[in-house]
Amino acid sequence: MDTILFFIFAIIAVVCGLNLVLQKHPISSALSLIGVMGSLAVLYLMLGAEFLAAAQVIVYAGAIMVLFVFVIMLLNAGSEKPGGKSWFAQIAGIPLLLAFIAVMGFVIETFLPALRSVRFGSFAGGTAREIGRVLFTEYLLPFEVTSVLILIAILGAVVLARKEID
Amino acid sequence: MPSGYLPIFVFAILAALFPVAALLLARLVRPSAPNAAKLSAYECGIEPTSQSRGRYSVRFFLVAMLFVIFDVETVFLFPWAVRYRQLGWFGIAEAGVFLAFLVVGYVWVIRKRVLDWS
Amino acid sequence: MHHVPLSWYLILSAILFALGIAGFIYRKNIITVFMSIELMLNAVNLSFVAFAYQLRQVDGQIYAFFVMVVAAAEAAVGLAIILTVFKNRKTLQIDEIDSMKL
Amino acid sequence: MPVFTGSDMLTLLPAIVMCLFACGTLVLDVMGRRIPRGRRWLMLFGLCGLAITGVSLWRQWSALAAGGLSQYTGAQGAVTLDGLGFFSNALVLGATVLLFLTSYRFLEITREHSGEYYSLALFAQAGMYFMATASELITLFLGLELTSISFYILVGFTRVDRRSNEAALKYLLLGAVSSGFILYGFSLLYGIAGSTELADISSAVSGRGASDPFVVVAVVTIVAGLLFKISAVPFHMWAPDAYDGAPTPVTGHLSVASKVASFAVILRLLPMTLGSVRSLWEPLLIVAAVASMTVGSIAALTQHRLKRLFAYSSIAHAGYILLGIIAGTQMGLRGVYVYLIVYALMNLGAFTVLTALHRHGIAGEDLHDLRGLSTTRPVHAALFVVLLLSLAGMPPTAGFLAKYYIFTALIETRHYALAVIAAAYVVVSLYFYFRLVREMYMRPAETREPLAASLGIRLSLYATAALTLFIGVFPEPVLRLGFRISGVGQ
Repeated sequence: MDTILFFIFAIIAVVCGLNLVLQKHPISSALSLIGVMGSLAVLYLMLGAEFLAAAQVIVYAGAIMVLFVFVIMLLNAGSEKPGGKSWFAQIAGIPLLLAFIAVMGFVIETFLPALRSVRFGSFAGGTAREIGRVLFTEYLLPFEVTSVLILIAILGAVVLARKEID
Repeated sequence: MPSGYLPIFVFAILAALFPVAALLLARLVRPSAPNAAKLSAYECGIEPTSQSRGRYSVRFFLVAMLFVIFDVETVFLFPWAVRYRQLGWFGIAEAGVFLAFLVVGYVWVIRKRVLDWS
Repeated sequence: MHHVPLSWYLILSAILFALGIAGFIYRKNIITVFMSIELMLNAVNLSFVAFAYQLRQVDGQIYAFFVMVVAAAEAAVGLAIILTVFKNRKTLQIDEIDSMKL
Repeated sequence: MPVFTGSDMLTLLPAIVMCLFACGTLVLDVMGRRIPRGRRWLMLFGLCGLAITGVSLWRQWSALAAGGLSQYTGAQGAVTLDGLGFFSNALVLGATVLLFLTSYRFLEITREHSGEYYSLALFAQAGMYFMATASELITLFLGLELTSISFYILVGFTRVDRRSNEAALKYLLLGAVSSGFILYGFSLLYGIAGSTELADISSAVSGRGASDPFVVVAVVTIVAGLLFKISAVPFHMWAPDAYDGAPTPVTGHLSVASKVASFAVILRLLPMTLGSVRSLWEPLLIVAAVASMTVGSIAALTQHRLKRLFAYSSIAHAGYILLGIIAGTQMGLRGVYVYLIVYALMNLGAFTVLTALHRHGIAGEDLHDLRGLSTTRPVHAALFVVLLLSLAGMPPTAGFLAKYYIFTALIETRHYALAVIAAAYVVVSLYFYFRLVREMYMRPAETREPLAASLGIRLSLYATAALTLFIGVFPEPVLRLGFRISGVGQ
């Protein structure tokens, strides 16, 4: 069961990721990215991160991607025009990326021998309660820094996008 | 697999199956007689005068952006809410500082009249 | 094989990261390029969560939360920048945005 | 339940002050619309915040000295106070003060004056505080992002200017990718060490050794991301565009403050934390240093836009500073510190001159805008020459001293080839700095429009030029202070 679920959602994630890269129209890319995020949420759940899985759907798929889709509609962005990339990227790009994946796969398989196997439900540390315990005691400073980061994002978006209003 | 997720799993499968089944069933049952008049906007308000894909005002973006920001903030407050008894006054202070920054941002946004639509 | 080894999750994370890089390099619509970056951050999150499972710690999941906030902030600011660029140039093609080339 | 103690408070005090004043600036901006000459108050309020930040930094330092400690870790192990942090924060603080002083006039001319500008600069400074002092990866990353995002906005601050938009866009896209790389490396380090504390990572990595491929991947991705932040070749593509398009005072700040803080991160992560796998990152830094000096010096030869020229020059300077880290000895480390001080001074001074060139209706961003400066503004021209001599590394200015330290460290550690290459590019750089002097002294003026002037601009120009000369002639007092703050000994 675990294996089947993993493969279903891993394949969805990879196919959607590929689709994101291959699609010409930004809106198709955005929808593929939502697919990746949704399947990652399921994978998080299987790794015992249930609150994170919910947050992934709420924040990433539900808010950040809405913003992306919104901007794509706002700008009425059309399909990409084809055009030449540098010869280096054309020739070396894909083999380099495949090499990166192969090297990472080899490194991960070979040099982390003591890895656990994943069983859904064997680790239940990711509840909202548990997150709350650790977040509000050990990660107090990063938590507060986060709110500053959010404030800057508000500032930035308003400062940059507001020109039409004045 | 923890049993708590079983209903969710069943629900997810049902949710995926339902629209497929409904569409298939409707296709099987309904009669098919295509007619050009059926495609016009009959008694559905005025005829559209411009393309539906026109550009929107940037204010929509700003509202959407504020939604993202406050959405993120809510996600952080949720674990605080389920534990706030254990965290006590210290936790309230923590969340207070967190919210204070956002209130400053919110006040600033309102005073800058970003949300004014007039 | 009954259970999935954790290494597969890490490899999936590496694949998604590489796809993000590929999108960044090959795509020319700014918004798609930006989405590729989001994909990279998602890949990193998966590896944080996978390591958290390995270590039986909740900490890795919390890092993923912080990355999420950073992604949200970056997206808000980044899309605002894209809006201003579009307003001044009326294009989203990355190679047409080159008024600074000599 | 762990509680937030007084000593935690002390470790975070400067950042708290900065954030409070940043919020205060925002509130003052929207509430104080009716105050006459309100904008001046915004700047003064910001300067006030910087002064209090300075006092709180000094309080930290004296508290540490009183306890006889060389470092103190607080806030649940997230922040460490030590020499490196104090050094970087003091330098960044100085840079922000000069940013405020030089920006006022510039913002008035470009009609972009608002509280957000000062607020963002303060938030960026808070981010740099965490970059310099974080002893844990997540705090470090959040500091990095706080700084970067503030700078993305500041670079794009002049919204109507197409160059400014594009600069922000390029900086943002490449900056976000580099953050992704750094973060990927961090996630691997977390997997290796099971913790994000730098101390744990240090021992876990030295346990696994440099031959462990996992460590290799982590180090390579992190180094690549960090080289981007200091705009070293081959990750420099963003710098010329971002520098050129950003508002001039922001360019100066970006080239100094963010670079100083990024070097603090590099020093903390590479030699201090990953010192046991030096054989992994040293070759990467050598390649980056040589490439940066080459590309920076040679590309600067053909630039006619001033800010692009300075972008390439600062790429070359990043290469020289990396040499000090490569040498790795006490001398090399001192070289890095001296170079950072001197680089901050001379670059800020040079960008003050560029800011003054920006007048009503004159962008002042091209080489020929300098023409005839020696006759229209002889004092400005003379001081600019001093700064340029220093940038080229000529005695009797401070730039010579900085290069002297770096070269001595290289020769001590038998990096003869690197020393020769570095010396060759000093000669090349002389030529492109000389082009500026030629424009000022040998070409007639094209316009009689006076330079933008304000007390702030004058102050910052005089201060930087005077200090550059002073350090060049009497290096002792300033260097002694620098070494004492950074704790690298005499």
